[in-house]
Amino acid sequence: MEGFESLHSILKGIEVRKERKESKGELTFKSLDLRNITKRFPGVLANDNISLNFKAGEIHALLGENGAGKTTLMNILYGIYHPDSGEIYINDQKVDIRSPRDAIAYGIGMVHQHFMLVQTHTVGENIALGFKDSPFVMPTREISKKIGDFCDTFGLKVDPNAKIWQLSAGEQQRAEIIKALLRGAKVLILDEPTSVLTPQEAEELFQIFKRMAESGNCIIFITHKLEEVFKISDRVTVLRQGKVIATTETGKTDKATLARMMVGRDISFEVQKKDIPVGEKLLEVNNLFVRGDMGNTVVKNISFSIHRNEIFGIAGVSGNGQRELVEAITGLRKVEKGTVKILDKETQNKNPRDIGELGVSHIPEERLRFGIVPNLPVYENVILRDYYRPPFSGFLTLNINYIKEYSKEVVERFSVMTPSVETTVKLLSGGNIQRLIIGREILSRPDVIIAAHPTYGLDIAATDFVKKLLLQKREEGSAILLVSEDLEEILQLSDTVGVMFMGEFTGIVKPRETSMEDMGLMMAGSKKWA
Amino acid sequence: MNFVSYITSILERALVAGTPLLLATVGEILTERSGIMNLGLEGLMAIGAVTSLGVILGTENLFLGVLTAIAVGGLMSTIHAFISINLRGRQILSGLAISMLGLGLSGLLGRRYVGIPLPVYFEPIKIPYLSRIPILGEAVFTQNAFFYISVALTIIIWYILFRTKWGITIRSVGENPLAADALGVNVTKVRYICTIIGGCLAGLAGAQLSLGYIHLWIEGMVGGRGWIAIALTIFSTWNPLRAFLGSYLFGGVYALQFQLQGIGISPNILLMLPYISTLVALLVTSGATSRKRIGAPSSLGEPFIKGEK
Amino acid sequence: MMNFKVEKRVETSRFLYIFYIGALILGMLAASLFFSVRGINPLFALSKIFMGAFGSALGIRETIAKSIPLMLCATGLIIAFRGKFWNIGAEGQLLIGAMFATWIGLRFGASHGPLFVIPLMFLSGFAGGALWGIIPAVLKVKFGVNEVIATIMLNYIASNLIQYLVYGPWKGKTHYGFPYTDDFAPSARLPLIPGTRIHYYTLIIAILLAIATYFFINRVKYGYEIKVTGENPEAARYSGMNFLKITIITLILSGGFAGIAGVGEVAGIHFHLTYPDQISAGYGFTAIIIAWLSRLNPLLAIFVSFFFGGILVGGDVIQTSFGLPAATINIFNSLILIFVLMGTFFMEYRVSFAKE
Amino acid sequence: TTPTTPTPQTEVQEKRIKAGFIYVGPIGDYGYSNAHDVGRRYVEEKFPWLDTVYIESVPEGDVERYIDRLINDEKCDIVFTTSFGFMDGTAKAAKKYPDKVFEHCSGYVRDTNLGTYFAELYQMYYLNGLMAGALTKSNKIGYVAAFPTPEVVRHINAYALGVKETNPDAKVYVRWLYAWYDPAKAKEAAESLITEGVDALAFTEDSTAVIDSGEEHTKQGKQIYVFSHYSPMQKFGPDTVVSGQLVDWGIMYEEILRRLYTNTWDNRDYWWLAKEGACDLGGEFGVPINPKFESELKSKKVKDPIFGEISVYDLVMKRLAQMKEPTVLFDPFTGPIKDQSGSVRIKAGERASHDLLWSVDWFVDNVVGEVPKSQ
Ligand SMILES: Nc1ncnc2c1ncn2[C@@H]1O[C@H](COP(=O)(O)OP(=O)(O)OP(=O)(O)O)[C@@H](O)[C@H]1O
Ligand SMILES: Nc1ncnc2c1ncn2[C@@H]1O[C@H](COP(=O)(O)OP(=O)(O)OP(=O)(O)O)[C@@H](O)[C@H]1O
Ligand SMILES: [Mg+2]
Ligand SMILES: [Mg+2]
Repeated sequence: MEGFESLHSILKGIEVRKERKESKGELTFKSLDLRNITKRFPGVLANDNISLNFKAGEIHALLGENGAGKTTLMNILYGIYHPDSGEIYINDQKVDIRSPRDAIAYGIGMVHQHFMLVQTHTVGENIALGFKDSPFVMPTREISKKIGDFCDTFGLKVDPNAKIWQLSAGEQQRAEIIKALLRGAKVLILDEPTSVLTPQEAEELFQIFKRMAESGNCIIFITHKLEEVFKISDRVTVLRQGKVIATTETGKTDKATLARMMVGRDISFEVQKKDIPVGEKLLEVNNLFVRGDMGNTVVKNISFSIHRNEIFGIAGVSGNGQRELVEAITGLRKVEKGTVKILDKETQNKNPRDIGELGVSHIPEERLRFGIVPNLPVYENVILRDYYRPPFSGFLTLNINYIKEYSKEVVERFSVMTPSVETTVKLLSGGNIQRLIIGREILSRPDVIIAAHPTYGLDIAATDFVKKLLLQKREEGSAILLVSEDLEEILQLSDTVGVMFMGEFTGIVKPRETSMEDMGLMMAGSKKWA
Repeated sequence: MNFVSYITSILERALVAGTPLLLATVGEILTERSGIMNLGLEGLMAIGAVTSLGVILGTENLFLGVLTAIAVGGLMSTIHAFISINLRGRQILSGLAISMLGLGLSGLLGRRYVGIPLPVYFEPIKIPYLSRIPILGEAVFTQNAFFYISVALTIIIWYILFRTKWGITIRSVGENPLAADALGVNVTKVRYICTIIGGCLAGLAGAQLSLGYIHLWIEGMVGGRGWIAIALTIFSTWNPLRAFLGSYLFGGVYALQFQLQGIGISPNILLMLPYISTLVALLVTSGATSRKRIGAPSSLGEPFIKGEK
Repeated sequence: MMNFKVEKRVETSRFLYIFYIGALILGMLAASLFFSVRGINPLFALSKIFMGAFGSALGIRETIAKSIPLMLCATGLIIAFRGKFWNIGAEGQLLIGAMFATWIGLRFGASHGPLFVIPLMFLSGFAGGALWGIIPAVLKVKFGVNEVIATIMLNYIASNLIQYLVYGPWKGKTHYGFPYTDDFAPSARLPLIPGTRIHYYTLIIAILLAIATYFFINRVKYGYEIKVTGENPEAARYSGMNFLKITIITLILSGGFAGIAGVGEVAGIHFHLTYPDQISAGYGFTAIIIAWLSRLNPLLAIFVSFFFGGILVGGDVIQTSFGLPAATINIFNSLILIFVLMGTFFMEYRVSFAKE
Repeated sequence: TTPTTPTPQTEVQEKRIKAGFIYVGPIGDYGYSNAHDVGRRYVEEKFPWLDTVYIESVPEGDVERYIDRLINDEKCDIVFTTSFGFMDGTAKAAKKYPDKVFEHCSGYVRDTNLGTYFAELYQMYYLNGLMAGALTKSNKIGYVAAFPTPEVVRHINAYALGVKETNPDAKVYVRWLYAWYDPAKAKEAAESLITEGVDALAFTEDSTAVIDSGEEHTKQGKQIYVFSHYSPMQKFGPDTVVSGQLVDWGIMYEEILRRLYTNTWDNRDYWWLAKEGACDLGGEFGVPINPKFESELKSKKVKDPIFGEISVYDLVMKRLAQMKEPTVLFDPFTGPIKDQSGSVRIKAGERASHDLLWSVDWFVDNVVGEVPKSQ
């Protein structure tokens, strides 16, 4: 039990600390080996007899579909999970990593897939947490200085006194990275660190990785973006269904091979977008103003419209009002001023249900927060938006049998990997949760689709699936609002793009007529376009 | 009636009646800052009151009495810690259970002591010079040891929480145990320590009731103070310094109910006053805190489960 | 070195209730250990308690009478707890229900027949409890006020309110200035099963409500809404559920049921309103344990209420035969709760020992 | 409960009686239930043929069930129920068990096998009032009152009548606690009265909290005069307790049980006062007035229409003696007595009837405060 575990780790901690003292002379890190790691979760074999080797001085990419077991493996390495069997060796010495404390003591650092930040604390406080070399009293003062120095040397920008919740996702990601880097890890694990960074920010980060690797550290880097793999990694390992498929030198492989290894079949990266004329206007936003959580206006005078057979993309670094815009359109947030018209009906400040009834589906940005009820089974999540109406329920009662049948259909059509529809949703992997939400939404209200970051955190197959689905819906006559930070995705899918900066559109453009560079500038707010 | 003496008296009574609230509230703040909600204060205070009194009736040693109350409070809250931390039980229920257990045990143990006045208790200490300052000095510097101790403890705990590394650790554990764990903090240990210290303080608050305030034991003596302390925890927005304000305000309300009877306000309304004002206080703070994002520690009441989704 | 491994169970098997029942039994044994402090054999003490409650016609009759308010309060609490609304206020809701019913009983009892008065008393009692439930619901949803504290404070306020009434404006003419309202006229009294104190109308209502609640929370749309709002209010908002409305309905039912329990106590047991400690012997609190022990299943709550009614009744022997104070029953209840919380852990988690 | 071991007797089966006592509160308090239990222990000690059993903290609505237990399981021959709220239950039980005897304290319902009994204190409060009026320097006198029941109102009135007699200028200030037993409230109420300028206090609350307050202030140099309540409490405030009221239920239980034993029991109503010895003056048995205050009371003289100029000390003693006479020579509730509005409630020369005292809901004219009114 927890208590015994902790007792154990206290004892262990003493040993480790001793070891650390002894090794103060700095044992140089040479290699790290995972041998025959197996980890089983109720119902899934997350890691199946995995053996892997990481070397000093390399950047090692880990690839794999959603649910392949990447995060689990890294969590084991970092001491968050304990493997059912298998061993870890550092410099060919067997080590026992039972908690992050042990891992840290061995010089392992980790940037987690989901931010491990205390939202209400400042960046400084987050970094001071558990940080050995800070004074007992007023630790943040010292830390702030360190952060400043660090930022100067590496060219990362973060205000140590800002509270985390005030930061954009990208800034939070930077804070996470600084947290790990400041600790001077010799093995640094990064679990999808670039998914919320702008291309420029990602580039800066890669430079840091390179420098770290050059000075003899090891970087383990998980991503779903193949370009990044080729850009910086020395070696790449592909996992599928908990097993290692292969480890190769990056230079000796190519995108298609890696993709095939990940998915087990060939994938085309081409998305076929047909030219079709747009239909009638379905969604119209006029001079919209919306307030944010802090009470200040974060959406300022936004106007646009979307027609049938049209995808309208909103590009921009997150935190520039996109979330509030989407929430205002879907009825989750009050509109301060302006109108939203759906199918010619004014819908601002209407209830999400009334808006949904008009045929508006919403794939929310924060899927765990809004999109599902984690503790309820799959089938009860499938009806989250429709439970109240026939055929899901009668006048008073729910039609459980019908609901289950319908859920099975959703699960099948959208290839949600789940043991059954009775499985608690929180046990599904992120990608599968996303498939479930998309399936639920699109199936029952296809007229207007509001998709916020629909491919966030999805593997290539799933991303491919979502993109194709959106295009298919476009052809079938849906009007789609697509919000994404992935510029490439926006340009690939949208017919029209609005670029948002500080709550305003810095431009509404056609993707074909605009270069990536110009878009980047608009996203940074430096250029106004008519 | 002399207006100055009236004010002095109300102030003085407010501090006396507010001290047990302060002690319990600050303990609960510490506990909740680490993410554990201990609703057992009512019972912990009761058991603290009765054990300290029992020891004193036996030994006439005040120090031993206080120590016993602290130890028993800590011990009982360990049960709560075990259920909520190790067994991931519902903290609300576990807290209620502790509350009932404390009330039950104190009733059983205290039966022999009911109504027996104490031979020795904590007498007011007049601080030289300071106690002669009109109104404020007369009220503040003529209190018994519990008052001075509670003030010191409150400031110390505030300092630890907001100015030291421990504070960052405790608050992080309460906000995001996963993050703290990932940085090598022993979440279980931190939560145990905070819960136990919180229990100790509730025990001490109980000792104040029987040794420093009422000087005897009867069943039901705690009279809802444990619950008010929990409300004050929220009212203080989990900040010990604000607990001063809340505790003395409520101490004042408690004392004031009888002062106000004198001017003809219905005693029934006055008797409801502490409870109504608790609701009003919560109403006011809850609105304000949710706007300013100084609400409850985010993981309050949630078990931390390593490696579980 | 021994290692513990704790894993969440995926399978749910009825077999796991073994842990639950085991915990229950252990809890009672632990509680009865307190008797050995007094030199009483704990098993003997337990058997005395159970004989006291279930061993005689007299005991069973009393046990049933006691289980009526418990069942109603527990059923109401189950609804609230399913929505994660921590209603600790059944006690106050019961009192206000009793107060409303008393008003009807005094006002119409003498002038109208039972066919009119009795249903009206039940309705008004329900309304009173519901009103006392709506307050914390609104405070929570509209103003973010913590419901645990709000309901506890409302218990105190309800109790003071009753006290005010029975010592003041409602003080009866026939009780020589003692804090009782006048006694209800016969048409405002619930019929009893002859020779007992079982006001069977309330009993029937309690059982029917428990059954109805079972269907309500498992089959009816509202039940689903309560679950979703409880589990994830944000998702409820996203789905367009009206959080305020659902919470209020939840608390109308939760408080209303407790209010009905209050009607039973004044119209079936006391026949007048008097000070609060007499109207309810902590039923609202005991019901929290019952709701939990029933694993929020109202059908189970019927039986668990009976069991706890028995503990309350059998608990007399703690005093009469063993000379322990009445507060001892609190120890009993709390230890049962503590052990059941422990048992729940073993139901939900698999603990295995691994040798390394 | 320790049942007395019967002395082994080989000859005739000696007649034994088992008495059950049902208390409304815990016996450990310094007040009501405790006083009854002192009485129970007294008779158990006294009569070798008596066994007793008691139950404390009984909720009033549940009394029937407890009576059932006492009769069926504990085989009691007589059951004493000691709270007004037990009345209905006791009456029902009396019907149910016609061959057992019941005694209900403080009620008014009687039956062939159900009697009533009560020890009444108002005379003592009156005597306390005499002393309070004499001792006060501020002419403000306080009363910390539990609940506005007729019993408490009666006591406040008696106390105020005493005050009026020795100090017509003094007023009696009342604070309601709405609790029989809440030392914290009692303490704060006492403190609030003291802040208001009161320097003499009587109370009905079952703890020593008021005395505690008085003692603390007295120690700090501000003399407060307190009158202890129900049980001997003088030892907890030797510098502050002047006198008080004492109850002796033991002699009532003795009387009732002896009658039962000798088959002379009847369902009479015992309403016992000083004359019968059910109550007495003092903060300690045998000490009617704390010697510490004797001289002060002796030096204070008042004019009495009958006794002429007389020290308050002597007046108190004389009145006490008068009230203990077989035919009571003096009763505090002798007219003319006016209520707060000035209307005469008891005409000159008349003594208040039992029924008037039993249901009094108004204050005499020198009381400041209000009795909650029923509508
Ligand atoms: N704590 C847990 N309890 C139960 N199942 C889990 C847990 N953590 C992960 N899983 C399951 O284990 C499998 C591997 O999950 P993991 O998070 O390692 O995948 P991943 O490769 O990181 O996927 P993604 O790309 O979506 O992040 C998935 O099926 C997931 O649902
Ligand atoms: N002292 C307190 N401080 C803050 N909140 C409190 C306190 N006491 C009770 N609460 C309330 O308890 C409720 C939350 O309880 P809690 O989160 O423990 O429920 P839970 O059943 O554990 O939920 P979940 O299953 O989602 O974990 C909230 O409404 C919270 O406001
Ligand atoms: Mg992952
Ligand atoms: Mg929770």
